[in-house]
Amino acid sequence: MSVISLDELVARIADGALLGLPSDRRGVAMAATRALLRRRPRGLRLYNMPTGGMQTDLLIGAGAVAEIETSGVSLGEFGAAPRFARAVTSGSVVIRDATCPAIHAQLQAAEKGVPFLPIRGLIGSDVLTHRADWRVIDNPMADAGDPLVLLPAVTPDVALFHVALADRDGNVWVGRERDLVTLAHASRTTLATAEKIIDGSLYDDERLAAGALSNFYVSAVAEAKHGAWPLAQPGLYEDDADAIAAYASAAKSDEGFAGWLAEHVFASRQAAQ
Amino acid sequence: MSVISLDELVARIADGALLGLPSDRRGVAMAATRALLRRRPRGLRLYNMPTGGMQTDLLIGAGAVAEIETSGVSLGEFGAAPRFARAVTSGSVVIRDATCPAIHAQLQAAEKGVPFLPIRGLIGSDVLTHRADWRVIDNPMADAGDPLVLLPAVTPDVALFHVALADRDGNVWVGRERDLVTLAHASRTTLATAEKIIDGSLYDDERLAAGALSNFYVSAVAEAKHGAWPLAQPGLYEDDADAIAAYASAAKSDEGFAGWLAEHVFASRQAAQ
Amino acid sequence: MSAYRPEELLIAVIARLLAGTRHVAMGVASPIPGSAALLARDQNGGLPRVSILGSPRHTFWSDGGKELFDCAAQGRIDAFFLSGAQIDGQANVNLVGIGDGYPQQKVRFSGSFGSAFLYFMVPRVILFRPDHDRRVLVRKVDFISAPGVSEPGVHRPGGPYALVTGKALFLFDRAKQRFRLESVHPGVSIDDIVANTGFDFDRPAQVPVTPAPDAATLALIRGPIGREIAEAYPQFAADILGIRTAA
Amino acid sequence: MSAYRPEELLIAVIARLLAGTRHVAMGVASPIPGSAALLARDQNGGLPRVSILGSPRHTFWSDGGKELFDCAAQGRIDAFFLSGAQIDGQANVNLVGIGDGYPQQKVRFSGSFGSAFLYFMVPRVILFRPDHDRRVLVRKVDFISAPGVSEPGVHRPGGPYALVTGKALFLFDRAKQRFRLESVHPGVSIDDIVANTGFDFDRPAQVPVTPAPDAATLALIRGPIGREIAEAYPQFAADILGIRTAA
Repeated sequence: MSVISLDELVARIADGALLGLPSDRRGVAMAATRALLRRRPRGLRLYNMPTGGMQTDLLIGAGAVAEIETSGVSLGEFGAAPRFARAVTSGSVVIRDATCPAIHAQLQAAEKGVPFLPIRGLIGSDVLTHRADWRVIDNPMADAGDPLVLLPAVTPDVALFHVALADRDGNVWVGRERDLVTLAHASRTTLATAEKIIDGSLYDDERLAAGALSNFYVSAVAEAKHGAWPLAQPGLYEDDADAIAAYASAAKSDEGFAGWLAEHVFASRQAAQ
Repeated sequence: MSVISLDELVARIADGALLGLPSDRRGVAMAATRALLRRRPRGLRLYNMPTGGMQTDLLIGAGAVAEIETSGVSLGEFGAAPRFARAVTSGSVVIRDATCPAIHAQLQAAEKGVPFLPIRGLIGSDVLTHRADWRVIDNPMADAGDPLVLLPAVTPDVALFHVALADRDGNVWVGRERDLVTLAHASRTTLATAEKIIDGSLYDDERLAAGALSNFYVSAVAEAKHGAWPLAQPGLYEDDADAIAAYASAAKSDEGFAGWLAEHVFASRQAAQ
Repeated sequence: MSAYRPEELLIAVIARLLAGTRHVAMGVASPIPGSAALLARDQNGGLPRVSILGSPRHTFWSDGGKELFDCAAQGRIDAFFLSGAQIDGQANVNLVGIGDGYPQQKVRFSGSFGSAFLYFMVPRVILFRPDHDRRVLVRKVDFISAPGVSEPGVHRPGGPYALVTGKALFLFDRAKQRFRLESVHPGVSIDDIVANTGFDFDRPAQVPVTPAPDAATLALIRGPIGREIAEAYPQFAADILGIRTAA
Repeated sequence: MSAYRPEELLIAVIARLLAGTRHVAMGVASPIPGSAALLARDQNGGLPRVSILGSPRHTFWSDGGKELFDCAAQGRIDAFFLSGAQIDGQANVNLVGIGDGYPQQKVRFSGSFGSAFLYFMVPRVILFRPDHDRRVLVRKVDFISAPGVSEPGVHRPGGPYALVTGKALFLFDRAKQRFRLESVHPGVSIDDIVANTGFDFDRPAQVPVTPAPDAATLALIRGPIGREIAEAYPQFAADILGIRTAA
């Protein structure tokens, strides 16, 4: 019941959902992203934890995104994220620029069920200037004159990510990728793809249990071999550099991006997955 | 260099130190506690994360403790903590009563380097009434009339705990016991005992790495077989119920406690360890 | 009617209070609430999920002790149990000590644990205290570990739902800020309740008798529930439910 | 004097700036700072500890991305690197975009990443940008991702320490809130620096030339450092330092 198909999984992501996503190479559900695009979603609001990359650029380029909160979007050593830059400069996507620890703290506030968390730094940054939802207060625990920033709790509707292992009860193994734990705790629900679904419980082995995230948080899992491709998956495989470079090049133009989409997303289910 | 003897380890705990300690059965360094008592420490300030048990009762009974912050001290199914109760009612130890999530939040504030964290609940509790260091403010992120409590960051001087594994570089494996991670991050430094010191690095195995805590936080490790005895160690062994019951019984009287100390702590190094 | 132990009656009573919940959690040293939650689960098609602190098999938590409290603050726990050295008529709970002059009271107990937080957050907090006498059920507690009621404006999605003792079941009326006697356990008189309760409470003209556990319920308790609870509470399972385990 | 690549000079320059630190961290895509930190470590008896995001071998972090920022806030990181699409004379850094009308600027870059936080927390932030021209080094940035200086009263244990470009080394004077030209790299004239720097800066009467890396330093860079950095940056290690790896 917890393990479903990739198409069933992405059908649970509603148009307009606030979607919590990990950074490139930290468990990005790329196969699920392609499946999601095939159902032509609209109005998604992306919450990058804390940065975005190819997945974000792809979703934006495909016209699926209305808003994005991020600390940065880039293809790393493969260059800028062209669809992202185009959408921001043209105003077709609303951007909420943030900074990495603020992204974490907003999720931690949601995780802890508190309305805000305080954070140091930020004062004097234009990132803060443009955030009406962030507030500078005088530290109530100090005698006087100690300004700091309060960040509101952010609760994604859905966390979506890819992991190495899941069991048939829908528990997933995140290993050292503790950001996925924070993201899942903060979100209303979590959808995960897994490289492999194992028999037995992840909780049977204390070594695996230490890196497990319970089905209490994860509402469904789909198997997706090479589910992060062409991005690296921690501990399993590296970037497919040629494939990412091809994307980076194609995405520089509208035509190139459309061609990439047609070939890698819409052409055929086999090719896409 | 990171791996030292038990006596060297406890020599690093100064009189008057604020000592962060996990709850019973979550990795209590009992062998180190006995070694510590043999050097007759004074004025220790205990910070139970979030509760105390036999270790706390023992340290208090031996006269090593000046202050304690705790959410509760008890021997669990073995009954009340007699030395603790005696010390509190007689006023020989200063107590700061807390509540479990506040204990966690104060450490998380220290971990995050922020002066405070907010917490819900508590308002109307006498726990709050007696805490001059906790402050009720009106939620600055709400329109009006939403009181909540701010808790200050607490930074223990030393975290002391027992783990299943360590490597020769001083990395330790905490597995699912994530409280030990929070405690270590929040504390100025961490001293750990380990059931076993392994060759190679805990970071070589991704499954172990997920439960590893780096020597960046841990300044020294000592090997201590059955280091939590007579308390249970997660995943390794259960309570020695007879030994704990014997303690619970002896500690009810001053004479009984003195006899227990003499036999189990001061009698001989062999017996004690 | 089958013969049953007092503990088995309490397990059945508490299980009924958990109907309709999705997730029930409990602290350490809670064998009767733990058994009741498992019974509720087995009687209600698999829900609630049951989280027992200290039981690897019944704990999904893998992010430290804070995860319980974080879950509660998010509304992810529907029911929880608290006890009290003293409980008063406004459902205030005292886990700290007896007497004036805090902290140097006459008697000191363990401490408030998570009560000062969870009592605010969990919708159905069940107060459970088998002893029913004027020492425990007092007019006013000597120390409020966790208050039964809050001022308007205080964020409080949770609070007291019921009080289960060895003699009776009370439900708490949050609007009236008073307990109402719901039923007395078989063989207990109303006079006994009044004589042994230190606070005023409401009661219907006719106070029902708490239904005794039926044979099917007892079979569940003494069979699968007992074997399951033995993992966390072997002594209780052996002494009370007659479950012998290898360990 | 040995022949060396420009990148090798920069590695040596930055390594000197890290002397005396205990822990140096850097973000993704930082092969030159990464190599410099490893060099500083090898030249200073094992310190600083070097943390490279994205390198399993050089990352002890096991508590998610927040651990880097938590460490910084606690004072557990002594040096960090920032770059900037624009950097101005008050050491303000712009990683967001060029032009007016944010967010619909003429050019959009990735974003501010952790700069708006780490710049406040880490004592020695080294601004590193190989391009040295008036496009990058401007009078006033178009968007302040992270400010170089703060009002009194703002908690700020950290801030700008140095600016390393392909042409020169500047140190930042926090009291004066200005850069001071510390040295020009071999073959670069003062006029070149003035012509290509969009902000005013202080300079001594005689500006020293940046010392070239000696043979021992180059041997370290091209040997053990190169092999070590290849784990995180195989392309850089191959192209620049001549390290061939199996992968």
